[in-house]
Parts: sequence; C-alpha cells; structure tokens
Amino acid sequence: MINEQSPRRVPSDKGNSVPLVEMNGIYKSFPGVRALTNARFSLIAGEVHALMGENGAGKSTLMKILSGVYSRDAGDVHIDGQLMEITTPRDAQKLGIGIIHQELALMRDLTAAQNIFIGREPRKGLLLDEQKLNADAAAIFKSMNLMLDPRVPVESLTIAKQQMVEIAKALSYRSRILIMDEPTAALTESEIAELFTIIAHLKADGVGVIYISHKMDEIKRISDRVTVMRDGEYVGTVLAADTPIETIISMMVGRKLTDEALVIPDTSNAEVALEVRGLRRGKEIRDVGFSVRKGEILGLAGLMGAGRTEVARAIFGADPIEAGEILVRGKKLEIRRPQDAVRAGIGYLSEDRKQFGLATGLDVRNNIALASLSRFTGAGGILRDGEMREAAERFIRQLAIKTPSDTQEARLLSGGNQQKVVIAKWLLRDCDILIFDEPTRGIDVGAKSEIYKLLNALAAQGRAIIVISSELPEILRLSHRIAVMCEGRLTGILPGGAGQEEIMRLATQRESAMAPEPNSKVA
Amino acid sequence: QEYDIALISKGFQHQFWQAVKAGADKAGAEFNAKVTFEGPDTEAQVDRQMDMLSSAIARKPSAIGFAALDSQAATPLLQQAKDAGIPVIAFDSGVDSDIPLTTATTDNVAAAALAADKMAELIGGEGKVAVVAHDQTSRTGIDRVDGFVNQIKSKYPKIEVVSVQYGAGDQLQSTEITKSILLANPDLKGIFGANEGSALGVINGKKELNSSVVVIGYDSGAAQKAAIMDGSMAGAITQNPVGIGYETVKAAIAALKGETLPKVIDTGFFWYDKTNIDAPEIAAVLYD
Amino acid sequence: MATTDTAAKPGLLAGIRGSGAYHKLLAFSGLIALLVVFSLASPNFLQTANILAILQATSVNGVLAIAATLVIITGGIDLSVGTLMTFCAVVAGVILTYWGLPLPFGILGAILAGAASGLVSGAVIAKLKVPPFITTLGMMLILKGLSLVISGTKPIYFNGTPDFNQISLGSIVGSVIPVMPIPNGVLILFAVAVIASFVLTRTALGRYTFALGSNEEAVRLSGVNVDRWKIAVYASAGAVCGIAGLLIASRLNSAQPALGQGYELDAIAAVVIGGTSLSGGRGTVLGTLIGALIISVLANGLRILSVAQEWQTVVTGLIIIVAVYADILRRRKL
Amino acid sequence: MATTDTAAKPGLLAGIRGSGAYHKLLAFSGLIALLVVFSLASPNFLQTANILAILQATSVNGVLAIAATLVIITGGIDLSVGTLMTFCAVVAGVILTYWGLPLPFGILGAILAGAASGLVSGAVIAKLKVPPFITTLGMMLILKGLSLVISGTKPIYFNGTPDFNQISLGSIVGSVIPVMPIPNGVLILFAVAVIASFVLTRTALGRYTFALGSNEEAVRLSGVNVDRWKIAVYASAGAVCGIAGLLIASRLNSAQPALGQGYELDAIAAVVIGGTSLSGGRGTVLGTLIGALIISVLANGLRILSVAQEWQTVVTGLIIIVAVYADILRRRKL
Ligand SMILES: Nc1ncnc2c1ncn2[C@@H]1O[C@H](COP(=O)(O)OP(=O)(O)OP(=O)(O)O)[C@@H](O)[C@H]1O
Ligand SMILES: Nc1ncnc2c1ncn2[C@@H]1O[C@H](COP(=O)(O)OP(=O)(O)OP(=O)(O)O)[C@@H](O)[C@H]1O
Ligand SMILES: [Mg+2]
Ligand SMILES: [Mg+2]
Repeated sequence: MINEQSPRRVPSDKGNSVPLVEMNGIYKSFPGVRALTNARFSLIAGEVHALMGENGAGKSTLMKILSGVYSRDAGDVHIDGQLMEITTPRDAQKLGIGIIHQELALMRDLTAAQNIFIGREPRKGLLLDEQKLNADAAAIFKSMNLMLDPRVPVESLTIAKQQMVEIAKALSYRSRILIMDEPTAALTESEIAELFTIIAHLKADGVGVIYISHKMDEIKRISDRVTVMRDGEYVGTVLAADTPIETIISMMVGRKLTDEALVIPDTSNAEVALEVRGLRRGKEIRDVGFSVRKGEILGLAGLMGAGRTEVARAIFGADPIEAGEILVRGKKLEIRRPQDAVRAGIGYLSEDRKQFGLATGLDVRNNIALASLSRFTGAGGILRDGEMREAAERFIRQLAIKTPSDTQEARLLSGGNQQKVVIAKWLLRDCDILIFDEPTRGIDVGAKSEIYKLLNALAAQGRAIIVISSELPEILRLSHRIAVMCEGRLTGILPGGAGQEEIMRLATQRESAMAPEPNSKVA
Repeated sequence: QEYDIALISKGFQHQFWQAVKAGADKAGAEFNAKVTFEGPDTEAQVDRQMDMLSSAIARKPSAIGFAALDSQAATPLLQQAKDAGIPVIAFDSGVDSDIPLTTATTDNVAAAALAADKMAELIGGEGKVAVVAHDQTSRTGIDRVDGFVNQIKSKYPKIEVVSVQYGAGDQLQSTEITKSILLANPDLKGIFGANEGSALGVINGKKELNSSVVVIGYDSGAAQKAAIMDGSMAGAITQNPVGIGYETVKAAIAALKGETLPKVIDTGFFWYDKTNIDAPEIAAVLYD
Repeated sequence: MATTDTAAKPGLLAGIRGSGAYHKLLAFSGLIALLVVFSLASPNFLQTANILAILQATSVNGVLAIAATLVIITGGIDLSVGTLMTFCAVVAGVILTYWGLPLPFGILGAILAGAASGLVSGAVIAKLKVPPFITTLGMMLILKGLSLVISGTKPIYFNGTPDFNQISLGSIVGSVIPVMPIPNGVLILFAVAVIASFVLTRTALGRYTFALGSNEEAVRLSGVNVDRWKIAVYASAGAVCGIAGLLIASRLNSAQPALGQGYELDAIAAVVIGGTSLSGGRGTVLGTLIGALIISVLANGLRILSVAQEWQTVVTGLIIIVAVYADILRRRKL
Repeated sequence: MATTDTAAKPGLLAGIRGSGAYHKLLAFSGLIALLVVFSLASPNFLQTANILAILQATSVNGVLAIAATLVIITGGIDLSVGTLMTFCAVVAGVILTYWGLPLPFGILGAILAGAASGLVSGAVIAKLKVPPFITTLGMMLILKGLSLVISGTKPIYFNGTPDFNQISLGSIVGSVIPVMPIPNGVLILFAVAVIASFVLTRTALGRYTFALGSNEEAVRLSGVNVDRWKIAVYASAGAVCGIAGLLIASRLNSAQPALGQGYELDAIAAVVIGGTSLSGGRGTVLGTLIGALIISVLANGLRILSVAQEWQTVVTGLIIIVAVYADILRRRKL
C-alpha cells in the first residue's frame, strides 16, 4: 500500500496527465537539523492532497521550498512538468502558487483589506484606491460567508479571524496551486465548514490544493490523496478514500497508537480547587461562575468569540476584571497580576503561543524554566544551569519534543514542538490548577494522544484542570464535566458523557432564549 | 530692578562663559539690572543661538548683549531688535553689522600669536609643536589656530606645527588626542591648548604619559592655574572674561542712559605664568 | 520596545485610516496645556511676534522630524538627519556661491543630495542588511566629515544670492495679508507635513512604509520587493532632510558645516513625543508636528520666563516625560 | 528592526550558553584587521604606551557601553548613560570635596547615585509605561541640569583626596609587574565586563534580562514580576554608570559638570557594533567590549597617522559600516 504514487488512480483527474507540481529528491538542512532527506511530493489539478506527518516531519519546510521562502540544498521542482527555479515568494506567485503559512504572517498594524492586497493595491492614478480596496476585500469576505469589517486593523482581531484574513488573502491571488499549512488550527467548526465549502469550489475550478493538518477527521472529509512524511523523509502516498485513518497514523508515527476510553473519576467528594463567582468584564465576560474540583477536568466549550479565553485570562490575572470573586481551595484571592495567580498555583497555557507563550529568542531550556526560575536560583541569584538542563531534558523526553538540543532557540522549532515547550513550562512549575487554552493546537496525532494521557495523569494526581478547546471531539474526549459559553455568558454545565447536540445547543443559546441565570446551574 | 538685560552668549557650561556671566552679574548688581545669560551647548549650534536671540527679543528686555557664533546669521534678528528699540551690545566676537552700539572683545588672533611667541621662546626656537583646539569652524577656534600657526610659520621657520586636532573642548577627548599626538611624535617639543577644556586635556594627556612636553594654555580656571603653579603648564594666555561680561552690561546701561559708546571696548589679553600669576592685574582677570 | 506598543495603538488608526478626528484633537492636549501655562505666566508669550518666533524655531526641527518619522515607521532609525541637513546646506552653498549658479540649481542640488544620501543609506540597509542604527550612524559621521571637506571647513555665505534668504525668512503670506507675516519657512514646514502625511496615508509608498514596520517578513512573503520600497523610504527621508538644509541655510544666510550633530536626537524626540512607536508600524505626521512644537514651545517659554539655563534643562526633561505620560493615560482611558 | 535579527543570531547563543568560543574568537576579526592595518601604517602604533593609551581611552566608553548593553538586551534603550556618568562624578565631588568625607563614601555615593537614578528610570518605564527612549531622554536632560545645579556650574576638583586619582590612573598591576603598567581604570573596565558577563549568563537577573527582551508579555504571563526585574536592570545599569563616573572623574581629577552629553551615542554604537540587537533579547558583553575597542582603536590610529580631522570623521563612519557588514557576512557563512 505504500508508495502508491499514481496519478492515474486519482478520481478528480480531469485528464491532465502532467502534474501541477512534482518535487523530487529534496534535501534541506538547517544548522544542527536535517529537515528534509530525499523528500518528494506531487500535485495534480483539481485534487486536495493532504500532507501528513508528525510535528517536525518537515511538512512546512517542504512547502516553504515550493513557495520560494527557503532555498533547497538539493533536488528539483517541476511546475506543469517544467523544471523551475523558485527562489523568491514573488517567483512562486508568478507561477500561481499561493500559500497560507502555518505561523500567521500578517502586518498587525494594517487593516484586513490592506493585508489582503499588500503588493497589489488598486490605484487611482498615483494614489491608492482605498474604496475599491475595501470593497474588494468585503467581496472576498462575503464569498467566504465571513462577517468582518475590512477596515479593522488585524491586530485587534482574534487569531481565528486573523487566520480567516490569511485565507482570504491566499484566495485573492486566485492561485492554481494553493498550499494550506494548518489553516484550521485556530478555527472553530463553523469556520472550518465554510473553509471546506471554499475548498470544494476551488477543486471544482481545477485548483490543486495542498492541505496540511493534524486533525485526522478533516483528512477524510476533504482530501483525495494523502502523502505522509516522517523525519524529513517521504513515507508514501495513498488514496484517502481507500485508506483507514489508523493506517495513515501508523505511517506517520511508525507504530500503532492506542487510545484509551474516557473514564470519568468520581470527584464529587474532592476539594474544590478553584471557584469563580460572578466574574464580569464588559461584554466579554458577563457574570460567569463555575468551580473545578481536584482531580477533575472541566471542558470549556463554545464558539469563536464566546469569551472563553477572556475568562481564562481574567482568572489568571492577565486582564483586569470589573467584578467577581476567585476562590482557590476555598480561600478568596485577590488576583491582580499573573504573578499572583502563579503563586496561588494556577498555570495558564495561552492559545497564542507566539505572542503570549514563548520567549522566541530564548532557547528551549530557558523557555521551559521561565516560570520556575526561582526554583533554580541559588545564593547570590546564581542559576543552577545543570539542574535546569536536567529538568528541560526530562520534559523533552517525556513530551517527545523534537529539538536538536535543549539549547536550540525556541523559534526554530516546528510549531507543534513549540507548543510542547510551553506545556512543559507549566508542568515544570508544578501548578495545582492548570488552564489549557487550545492545548493541542497544531499538535500531531501522536503527540496529541500523549498530551491527552498527560492531562489524564495530571488529573489523576489530583490537579484541577480546565481545558478550553474549539474541537468538540477533544472536549468530549477529555472532560469530566463540560461548561459551555455563548457571548460571554455561561449557558450551562453538562456531564462528561453529554452529546454533541446538547453542547451545540448551549453554545448557540443567545440571551433572549435563555431562561434561568447561569449561576443557578453552578453547584 | 530698573533694567532687564538679556545676554546671549556662545556657550553656557564652560568656565570661560561662567566667568563672563559672573562679570555680567556683578555689573547687574552694581547697576541694579536684572541680567539673564544663556548660550547653546556647542559653538556649532548657530541656529539654536538664533532661537535664543529671538526668544530674548520677544521678552522685550531693556537691552541685549550678544556674542555671535556667526558674524552674519543674526542680521535679520538684530534688525528686529533695533526696530523694537532694544539696544544691542556685542561681546566676545563682533558681527558684520552696524547695529551693535559697541563690541567688548579680545583680539584672539593677536593673543594666539603671543602664545606662539612664548612657545618659540620656551622650546628654544626650533622643533615640532602641535595644537589641540576646541572647534574647527567657530570664530575663536579659527582665530586662535590661525593666530598661532601663522605666527609660527612667518616668524619661526625652524618650528614645525605637526598636528592640529580638535577635541570639542571636551577634556576627555582632548586628553586622548594629546596622547595620540605625543605617542605619534615622541620628539614633540610643545603643545598649545587653545581653550580651557583643550588645555586641561593636554595637561592630562601629558601627565598620563609622563611627558615633559611644553604646554601653553588658554584662559584660566582653577585646574589651569594649579598646572601653572606645579610647572606642568608653562603658562597661558588669558582674556578678561569677567571684564567682558562686566563691560557688556555696563555698556548696555550706558546706552540706555543715552551715553555715547566707543566702537570697540578692548578688554585685552595677557600672558601669565608662575612668575606673574599672583600679580594683582593678572589675578584680577583670572577665574577659578 | 514592548511598552510603546499598547500606548501607540490609537495613533495608528488616526494615521492609517485618516479618521479619528477626536483623537487628533486630544493629542494636542499636552501642547495646549503648555501654551496655557506660559500665556498665564508671561504677557510676552502669546504675542504674534513670539508665536511666529516659535513657529520659525520649529521649522527646521519639524522638517527633520518628519524625515525621521518616515524612517521610524518602517521600524528603522535615522541618526544622520542632522548632518545630512548640513551636508545639503553645504551643497547648496557650493552650487550657489562657489559655482555661482542661479537659485533653482541650489534648491534642486540640496534636495537631490539629500535623496542620494538617503538612497545610499537605504541600499546599505536593504541590500547589505547592515542595521539601520549602524548605517545611519556611519552616514552621520561620513556626512559630517564631507560637509567640512567640501566647504573647506568654513561657513559658506549666500551673499551672492540675495533671494536665498527669502526661502525661510521672507513672507509670502505677509505680503498678501500684512497682519499675518508668517515666514515662508513655517509655510514650508506645513507644506512638507501635508505632503508627507498625504504620501503616508494615500500612496503605495506610504502603505509599504507602514507594512515594513509592521512585519517586514510578512511583506516579503507577500511577494513585495521589500528592498526597493525600503530604499525609496530612506531616499524620501533624505530629500526631506535636503529641504531642512535649505531652511537652515536660508535662515542663517550661510551653510554652517559644523552644525547638525545632535540634531537627530531632537528630531527623534519629536517623533516619539508625537506618539510614533520606535518599533515601527505606526505613527502620524501630525503627531510629529505636535511633538516638535512641544519641544520649541517649552524652550521658548522657559526662556521668556527667564528661567536659569540649568533649570531649563531639568524642567524640559521632566516635562517631556510628563507630557508623554499624560498622553498614555489619556489613551488608556479612551 | 527586523534586519538586525538574522545578523545577531549566534551572539545570543554565545551569550546565553557561554559556549561558542569559535564565534567569539572570530568576532575579533574586525578589530584585528584594524590593528594590523594601523601597525603597518605607523611604527608608533603597536607600542606598549600606545596600546595602554588605547585601553585607557576605552575604559570610560567601555563601562558606559556595558551599562547600555544591559538595558538594550531588555529591548530598551538608555540615552542617559552619559549625563548620568557626569552626575555621579559630581556626586562624588560633592561628597569628597564639598563635604570632605573619606574616599569610600565618595565611591559608594557615586555608585548609589547611579543606581538610584537607574531605579527612577526603571520605575517610570515599568510602572508608568513611558517608553524607554522618552524616559531616558528626559533623564538625560534632568541629570545634565542637576549636575550643573549641584556643582554650582563649575568643576569640582579632588585636590583634597589625593588617592582619588589612583582609581583610574594608578596601576596595581604595574606595582607588581613593572613592565606591565596597566592602569587601574583598564582593570576596572575588565572587572566590570567580567561581572556583567557573569550576571548576564549565570544569574536570574541576567536570564530575565534576556527574557524581557525576547518577549516581555510571555514573561509576564509566566508569573514573573516583570516590573521588578526591569527596574533591577535599569538600576544595575545606573550603578555601572556610577563606576564610569568615578573613572572619568578620577582621570580628569575633577568632576566636569558640562561633560557627558553625546557620550550615549558612542556607548550605544559600541553595543551595536558588538552585535547586540537593538530589538532586544540578545547580546554579549564581550561583543560590546570589542565594539568599544574598535571605536577607540579607530580614533587612536587615525590620530597617530595625523589624518586631517574631517577625514578622520569620514573614515570612522565608513569603517563602522564596513566592520559591521564584515561581521554579518562572516556570520552568514557559518
Ligand atoms: N529556520 C529553521 N532553522 C532551524 N531549524 C528549522 C527551521 N525551520 C524548521 N526547522 C526544523 O526543521 C524540522 C522540520 O520543521 P517543519 O517546520 O518543516 O516541521 P512540520 O512538519 O511543519 O511540523 P509541525 O507539524 O509541527 O508544523 C524541525 O525539526 C524544525 O525544528
Ligand atoms: N485583542 C483583542 N482586541 C479586541 N477584541 C478582542 C481581542 N481578543 C478578543 N477580542 C474579542 O473578545 C471576544 C472574545 O474573544 P475570543 O474570540 O478569544 O473568545 P474565545 O471564546 O476564547 O474564542 P476562541 O478561543 O474560540 O477564539 C470576541 O468578541 C473578540 O472579538
Ligand atoms: Mg509546520
Ligand atoms: Mg480563545
């Protein structure tokens, strides 16, 4: 079944015998890292070709070579059967190659419309035609069913919206070859559905789409073929329809994954670790209250913009609150700064690792130790670097962080491995109460199941855990109880075994339709 | 107080200008006038001085004292002062204009030529000498360097000026310059430091290298006086800064009273060394 | 500098979208507070002649600060604005006085010299990837030395070109409306401000200026010729410095080759006081103009009040901090 | 400044990991090239006395540059280093000469004055969120004015404290090994460098310094008291400026209240030439030391060659750009 690289068997092949893209024998090294070894890939018109692999397998690197961001060390790239030298993003654009990068590449101070048309601004004589710019952007948003004012600066948008702007930008190029590197990592169900509709249209127009994602269900939903990479090498190409997910996973990780079923422990007698009462801030948090017991995993579900992140940040003291009480182990605490929260044993893993989680210039070791430096500080403020290294190496092993060493700069890691570094930071800090905001964003299946196991183990150790996730299966897979938010309000708390329909109902329960005060549902 | 007199000088923080200020303040107390004194940070900042001058005119003082950094730049502003009926007294350097009623000044070229004569005398009429000056383009910088160098060239053919460098009157920079000059010219006989900061830098550099080069300074100040007393400086040229400040204010008052003034008030310059430093006429023109 | 980020957000909106009139009005508050205080403290402050003196004093630093604004919005810095100004003034002097050519050649020469120098800086930064700080520090010194060399280390007077003085000191407005003798130098400052503001908000060059400061890598990934635009920004800033050179030379009726160093700090201070972030991506010309005015009003007012010079310095330092802090507080409240 | 990022990568590693000896050796290349050229050009250059003169000339700027390095690694900037140095010198003068207290009080006073001033800057930056550029610009002016005020606008001489001169000019090494009369000022520079390097690479303060420059928000969200560490960094830098104040006062045997402005640019230049990125998060003390040495060697060599001053300036500007460019090329190849 491996090495079934055969365009003739692809259903969407409309008789184009020449592939759009043909990459062969690609090698690429970074200082200390062999990112690609004899990698290959092919794409034909009108197909969605999924590129799969664990974190650090080299997917993004391969795509950056195709789109002119990196230069390859060896190998050749054919476009429409012709050997091409793509050395700049501009070259790639001219060849009709568009890319949505894994890490957002937006100009934060510019508006959504300005971002989309950067380098291709409509002009009126010497001047920019801002009206047409905004109108064109609005038209793209409309075609994507996206409610977004093209005139807002992107920095004031949530990551999900920023991601949608990136997608809009890529679509605006009308490329023949469109690379999507984890476009859905920051999206919720409804937007993902929109994106898939868009992809279906593109496919119908004969566009070749390269699709990278760690969400296995998506692969089945949209892809025609799947190419799997491991450790920078080509593993094989299979037809999505014919291949069970388990097979793809074992190609990715080189072994079989076992998945444990959700076991809901009885924590009803356990001490309440964290209780929140009447939390308020503007329109974002409107009278939210709930509690988490020791050993419990509370899922926090909701649609994009429900205010879950805001609640987490408010508990953590990252943003000021207008009203509300936070009790840790029954004691009311004044949490004004994150420092107060961390001292009280609360850890918060942000949904935006680049901006809030990672000190990108520091190495892996120091990022892991960042919240626990005082533990490694001896007399005279001197750090015990040896102990820090041991601790870092322990987590590198435990979480299988792919890095040449613990002194690699964090920003040079692949996205998923960066996320693991941030998780390691809070594990090292040994917090009793952990709030994980989108903990598996951009994390591969293997590591994901590792993280699930880890969360379960942490709960079993008696820690209280809040998991915010936009992936319902993840919420269902992990949560002992599920709190659902909508428009800043807590619309209900469900038991762990709850059905998707019930969650979706609460997640879309707008103010008018709501009967009792959400507080009354809290124990 | 009866009068308000604004002095716009070429500098403020340097001891020379503080001595001018002291003289002006003294005259102010004597003649019951309020005296203000300000100047730009460096002698290159001609336009900053223009801003100071125009602020001073806007203040509507009884009279203005002005030490021009550039002989022409202030012409329109001086006209403005004249139109407003504010008498202007020039000090330290003149301007190319007949608006100032008089100029209280030192002849810097002649003063530096005197330094050259003294240098020639001290090193025995031959050998290499160098100049550490404060500013390459300001009037005093040009006059003192030219006065010294031209005098050497025309009168002492056996003396060679091997290096003229500029340290912005900054003692530390002048120290480094002096050391480089001494190290590059081990047979150097003498150095002329063309203002107080330069002279002190020269002394400093000389001390740090344990050199025995002959040093001639300019202006005074406690450190320069001490250097002359302990022999590390052979002597120095002094102007009469206190006198300049005093005469400027005095002339302003006289103008306000309608008296006629001479075209130039020469405040003079003097050579001083260990032998005459305590003489009353010298001690009177030195400042600490 | 992370702390500037939060503070400067609204400035951006005002700048890019051309809206936010409310903000712009409020940004004057620090300036207005100063004006009120000085007016109450001295009857001589709020008089036409003094107001004109303040505007005149702002003209050179204002134009330099506008040049610095362009570069700072890209996330760069230009330490050479002061000595470049001088260099351009000297070039005008050489053309008009040494070569005896007519006035327009002098004007053109100064502006072209500025643009050329900016082009060199921009090329070194964009092509050789030498950091802007180093490149413009080097250029600052090179231009300082060259000014001395080509002028023969002495001022060049424009006595052979009597009209030269009118560039800055004449008053076209005054010849029409005699009660408003606004000097041409001030008009030129405002004209440069309007043009620069227009370029920043309405043209592709302006768009890329903001984009570069916002996320240069993203601009590159979007297929834009980053180098070319960056060079264009530095060259434009250089041309603006050329205008500053003409203004100062005309005011002093001479090109003073030793002048200029240290002026970059005042220019950058005006930019930052005006709310432009040194980390790039945001900023407005109007803010810079207000920043430059705050600096001149402060200097003028303290002099009018006859504050001792050493205390003038202390008070200026304090007020600069307080003015920016007040601005931050105001923005936080909005 | 985006362009600096790529350039400075290895510097960070070298700094944090204390390894990368290979890099460090190579970073000397620009310096060595200069030394070779000047040695060939003049027989007077490579003589003990001249080498000592160069080292001595580096001592003040080197110490100031180390102070600036600390702040720049946090992503901030300190424009007040020069006038703070002067202020501390004046404080020492007041304590020793005006009050007549014994030497240790003067030394302590200068260092404490520096730390206190840094504390104020740090607090304004951390607590009031005024950008570092503005805060330290304001402090620069405030300290400049205060130095004039407390000294009575005149130099304070240390004639009553004969040992004071020995701080910088004496030679402990020379008294043991007569052929190596290394002045104490140079020893102090190296001691400060070693201590600063140790603090940066081995202590919590140093780690937070890098972390703050890397991503301040992430540090804050890790539960770190960001404000306290930031203030600590500025205070430490201030204390280092206090040492620079002692060095310069001791060399000049006087506290010169008018000196200091303009020194910040040389200090920052040394930092940037040394490979520290102005955007923060990376930098080494060794690099800064090399940067400071490059500046002094250049000045000394050109003077030894008696190059005309205006050309000295031009050549210095050129070489600064070329040195940094060469460093970038070298790093790119690695
Ligand atoms: N600029 C770089 N410098 C050094 N190493 C790099 C760089 N970019 C990528 N790498 C390394 O190359 C390897 C492949 O990275 P890549 O980003 O292609 O992985 P990926 O398959 O996209 O992973 P993920 O699913 O986590 O995004 C990783 O080990 C990564 O650490
Ligand atoms: N940086 C920001 N500036 C302005 N508004 C913001 C910002 N971040 C979030 N918001 C707004 O706050 C509200 C809630 O934010 P957010 O979308 O992060 O909630 P959430 O429930 O955590 O959603 P998700 O995690 O799915 O993104 C939204 O209306 C959003 O527009
Ligand atoms: Mg990737
Ligand atoms: Mg969220």
